[in-house]
Amino acid sequence: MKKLINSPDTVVTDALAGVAAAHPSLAVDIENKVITRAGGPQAGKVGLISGGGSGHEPLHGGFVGHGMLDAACPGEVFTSPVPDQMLAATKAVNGGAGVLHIVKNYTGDILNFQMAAELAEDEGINVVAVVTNDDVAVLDSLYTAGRRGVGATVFVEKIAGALAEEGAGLDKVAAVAREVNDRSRSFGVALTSCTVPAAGKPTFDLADNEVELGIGIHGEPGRTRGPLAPARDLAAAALDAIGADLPLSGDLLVMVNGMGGTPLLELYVVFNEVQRYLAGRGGRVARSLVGNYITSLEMQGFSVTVCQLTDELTRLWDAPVDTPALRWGR
Amino acid sequence: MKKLINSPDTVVTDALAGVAAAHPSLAVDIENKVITRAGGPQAGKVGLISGGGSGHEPLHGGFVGHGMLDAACPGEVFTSPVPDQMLAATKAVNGGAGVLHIVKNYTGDILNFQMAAELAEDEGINVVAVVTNDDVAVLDSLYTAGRRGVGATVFVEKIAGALAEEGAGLDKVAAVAREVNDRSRSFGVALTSCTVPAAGKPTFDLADNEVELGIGIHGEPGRTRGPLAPARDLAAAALDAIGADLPLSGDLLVMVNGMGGTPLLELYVVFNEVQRYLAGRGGRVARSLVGNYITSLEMQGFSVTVCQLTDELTRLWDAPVDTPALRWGR
Amino acid sequence: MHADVFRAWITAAAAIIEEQRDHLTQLDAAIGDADHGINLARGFTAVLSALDTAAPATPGAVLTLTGATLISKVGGASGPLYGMAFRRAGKALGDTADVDLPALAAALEAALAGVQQLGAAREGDKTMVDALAPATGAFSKAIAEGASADGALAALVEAAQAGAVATISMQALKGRASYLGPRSVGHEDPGAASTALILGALRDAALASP
Amino acid sequence: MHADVFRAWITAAAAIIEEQRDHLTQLDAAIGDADHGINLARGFTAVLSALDTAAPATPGAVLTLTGATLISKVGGASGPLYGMAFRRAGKALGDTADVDLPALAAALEAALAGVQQLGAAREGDKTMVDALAPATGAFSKAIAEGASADGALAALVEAAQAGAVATISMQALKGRASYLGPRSVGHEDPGAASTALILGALRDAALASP
Ligand SMILES: Nc1ncnc2c1ncn2[C@@H]1O[C@H](COP(=O)(O)OP(=O)(O)O)[C@@H](O)[C@H]1O
Ligand SMILES: Nc1ncnc2c1ncn2[C@@H]1O[C@H](COP(=O)(O)OP(=O)(O)O)[C@@H](O)[C@H]1O
Ligand SMILES: [Mg+2]
Ligand SMILES: [Mg+2]
Ligand SMILES: [Mg+2]
Ligand SMILES: [Mg+2]
Repeated sequence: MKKLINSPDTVVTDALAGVAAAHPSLAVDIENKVITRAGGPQAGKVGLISGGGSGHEPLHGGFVGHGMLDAACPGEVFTSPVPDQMLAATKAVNGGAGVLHIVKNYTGDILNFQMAAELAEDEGINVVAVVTNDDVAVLDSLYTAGRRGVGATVFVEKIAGALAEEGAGLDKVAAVAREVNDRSRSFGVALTSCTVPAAGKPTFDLADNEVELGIGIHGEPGRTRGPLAPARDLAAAALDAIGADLPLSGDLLVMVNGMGGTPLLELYVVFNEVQRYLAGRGGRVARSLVGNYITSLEMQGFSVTVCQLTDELTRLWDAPVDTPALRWGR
Repeated sequence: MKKLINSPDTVVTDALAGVAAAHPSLAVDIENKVITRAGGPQAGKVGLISGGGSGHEPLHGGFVGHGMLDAACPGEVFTSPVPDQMLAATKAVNGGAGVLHIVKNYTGDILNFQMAAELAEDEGINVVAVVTNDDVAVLDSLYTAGRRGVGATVFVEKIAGALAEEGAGLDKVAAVAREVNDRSRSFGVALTSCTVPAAGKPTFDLADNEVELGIGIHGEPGRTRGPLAPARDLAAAALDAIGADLPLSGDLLVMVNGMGGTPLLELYVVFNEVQRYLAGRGGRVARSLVGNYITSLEMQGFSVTVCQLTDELTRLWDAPVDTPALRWGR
Repeated sequence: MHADVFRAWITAAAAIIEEQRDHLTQLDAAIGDADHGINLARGFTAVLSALDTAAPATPGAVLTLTGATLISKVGGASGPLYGMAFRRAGKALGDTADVDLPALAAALEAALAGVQQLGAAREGDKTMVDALAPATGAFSKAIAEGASADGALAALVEAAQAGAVATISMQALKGRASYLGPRSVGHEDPGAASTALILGALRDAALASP
Repeated sequence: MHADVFRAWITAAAAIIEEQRDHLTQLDAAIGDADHGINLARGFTAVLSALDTAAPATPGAVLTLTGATLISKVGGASGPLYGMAFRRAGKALGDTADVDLPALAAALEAALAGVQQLGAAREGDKTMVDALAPATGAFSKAIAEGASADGALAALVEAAQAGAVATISMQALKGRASYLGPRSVGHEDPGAASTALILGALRDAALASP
């Protein structure tokens, strides 16, 4: 295992110390593993928190700041955080208007956030949880834990964060968060596996000529394995899967996301194929992101997330944001 | 070779088409491989262009925009662009106040930019070239082609771009560019090699327990090979080399740059060690960047770049910038 | 059985989890995300120091603290689930100082109920429930039939181990493994495997007690 | 020798470069950045189509167009250097329609001068100069001593090949390989190797001419 770490046990806290040093706009409680805005809670503003396993950076800590999250709680690598962290974050950002929990749909995240919400309610804090579940690689049926929450989480955090910044109430903020999730779908493709530091070996093996179609962000296997193919075909495979579940016409917000080990050069190649595919089906890329936003350690691969925009969602997407990983308008 | 491409021959132009689709603020001449601001040349403003081999994204195209570059010309992967591209870019950004060529110190880049400058002068355009050479891994002596230009190029493009945006003349802009380069030093460490698409196999081999100390951004071997070590030791090795050539005290602008395949989580671990090392020597990280800014395809590793700030350089660093890869203040 | 037996149980459980850490993680790598052994090892290490510091006096307090610590330290799916299991078991024991077999059986039934209430998994879903449910059932049945402590504890562990092995042929319907659909068949569920280890530690601790 | 001989030279050079593409790239991988073969193959492919389209009438025009195209298409260090070499050679030939051996020798001397003026490399720096300089020297000397075309061209190629091989033991003082310092010793310089190939193609084309 080749990694830039001091030890698998300290990788998350060492990285948090680095985040604290790099971003004066953030307050980092390294011991409790909670990242908040330096300013502290804003009276009357709905607080937004999210959290999940580490190894997906910049998600979620990189999205804490004006116009997006108020706090993030990173767990161990690929392991959801614990209720204590979520409770501490919830208390830290509560400005009296309630707190939104943005939860990716994984059993661990669901259960821990559920416990945290109960504890917060006990302390008189009004909490609403919104679960993201945009990964079409998983069939949403009685036979699974449900679709995974992946790329749409970035869109939800940005757009709900913008509405909260405008002073909207908890119900409205939760509603737009759900709307964004409902209008978004994702699909991921892995070229290589990744190694959890504490595990020391790759989570799975892929042959040199194989790709995993429908990969999860923790290296969970996807729908099928296929042969390594040109970017055009891999992009089409992802969009075929998304299009089977979401109309791809009209104004779209599109993210071509890198899994962490893929060069930006290649992500632009994929984005070009994505926009050509969509254009061919009457879809217009009105807004886009190309880069590493929700990663899986050093995994090579990409995911595509498509969101059907409305004028209101576009307005909120364009609103000023000032976080380490997403910044415009100020 | 596992890459998200259609073919090695089209990777650069396919990526440029993706850049064009993703960034309406840029104008991309795919055939001539020139990226400019959509606005066209600004009368009376010094034009800044840079260029180099592809595979280092976001450098240089990701730094085209308000407050930074006016144009970038990407060559083939790891191969400097040709004079035709540089001439086209120079003409495209000439607003009558002359054009600054920001050239990384590699024989190929130097020779091609030299020819382009001569051609531009023939067309009556005033061109000044500034060469960056901040890589302390190479001894700057009669026995080498001189230190390589690496991370300082990002600082030069940002700070000279800010001064040009304020309306300063070509000589002043060139002077601040040289000043930033003179006050900056870098050192890179590779954990893995990378594969040039057209070559199809890794440029060099590293054993599982080996790292290359002093790696260049094209996979040029460095000073020595060493054993894989904790992030703390690798950061110290980089800073020892930099410190031997540049006093590390006072206000510093520090970049911990990823080589392309290294997770952000690990870059923050390295940044934490870097700031601790500097603090121990009276250096204060006044400004910083942590992420992928000047990469080597999918190589795993990092580089550290340190620049001694002055109040004026800090002011110019903080000035608004609006590019795909660096954005703040607007 | 007094508090020391329950402390011995948790200590033995922590030891076997640490020993089987990589095995459990590899099971999770096959159908999950390669962290189950790491998660539980981290959790039980924290539990041991919590028990040292607080030194709870009753069996119930030992298990309640164990559950609370697992919830606070493990994360993932298994943290809340095992945490809930131990807390419910602890609460079921109340503050009795000396736990007999029927009380222990009732505590394990409460643990199972807690896991199923939180995780909504049924038997056959390829989860820890497939080890815990048959184990508690066999244990209660043996006690009802008047089996000795040895016999009842043997039945508990055999059923847990058989249940864990039985998950190999199941298709996962809950948790991360369910994403695999039919591809989850042929692999043992890591949580079921860890449950069998933890119940094995219970038997060893109980039999070792005077 | 008329224009057709020079076109035949460039055609043969393009063919051998294409054939040796991966070998040249591997030489560059060892002490550079693994693109020399790729760069030259891309350049000579462009040169062939440029010669087809423009169909230059004189030997000088063939070489000048070759140089200009290499400058426009290759990039890297070798693009401007080989481009300059061919342009200077072409200019040296002027518009003579039939080039004799002394004129060819003068053209090669001009090419060498162009490369050294642009790249400032001296013999022994482990660059293409270490193949080109001895080759032009040997060629001129043979002609001065009244050697036949065969003999002079043989001397040209032998000296180029020997010069390329001699770079193996040199430490690079110019170009990317110089970053390696002493570690550059033991590897053949890719540009010296490609120069030997290109001059070999010249001999073949010249000998094949009636
Ligand atoms: N809904 C559920 N009910 C009961 N047990 C579950 C459920 N979901 C997952 N599990 C158990 O949790 C185990 C995985 O635990 P772990 O790997 O630590 O958490 P995560 O899946 O979050 O990484 C599975 O092997 C399974 O036994
Ligand atoms: N200053 C120089 N003078 C002469 N030849 C040079 C010089 N620098 C480099 N070369 C030649 O260029 C070759 C490398 O060419 P190439 O790999 O195509 O360019 P790059 O080094 O930019 O990748 C070297 O092998 C060497 O022969
Ligand atoms: Mg997990
Ligand atoms: Mg090159
Ligand atoms: Mg797991
Ligand atoms: Mg090269």
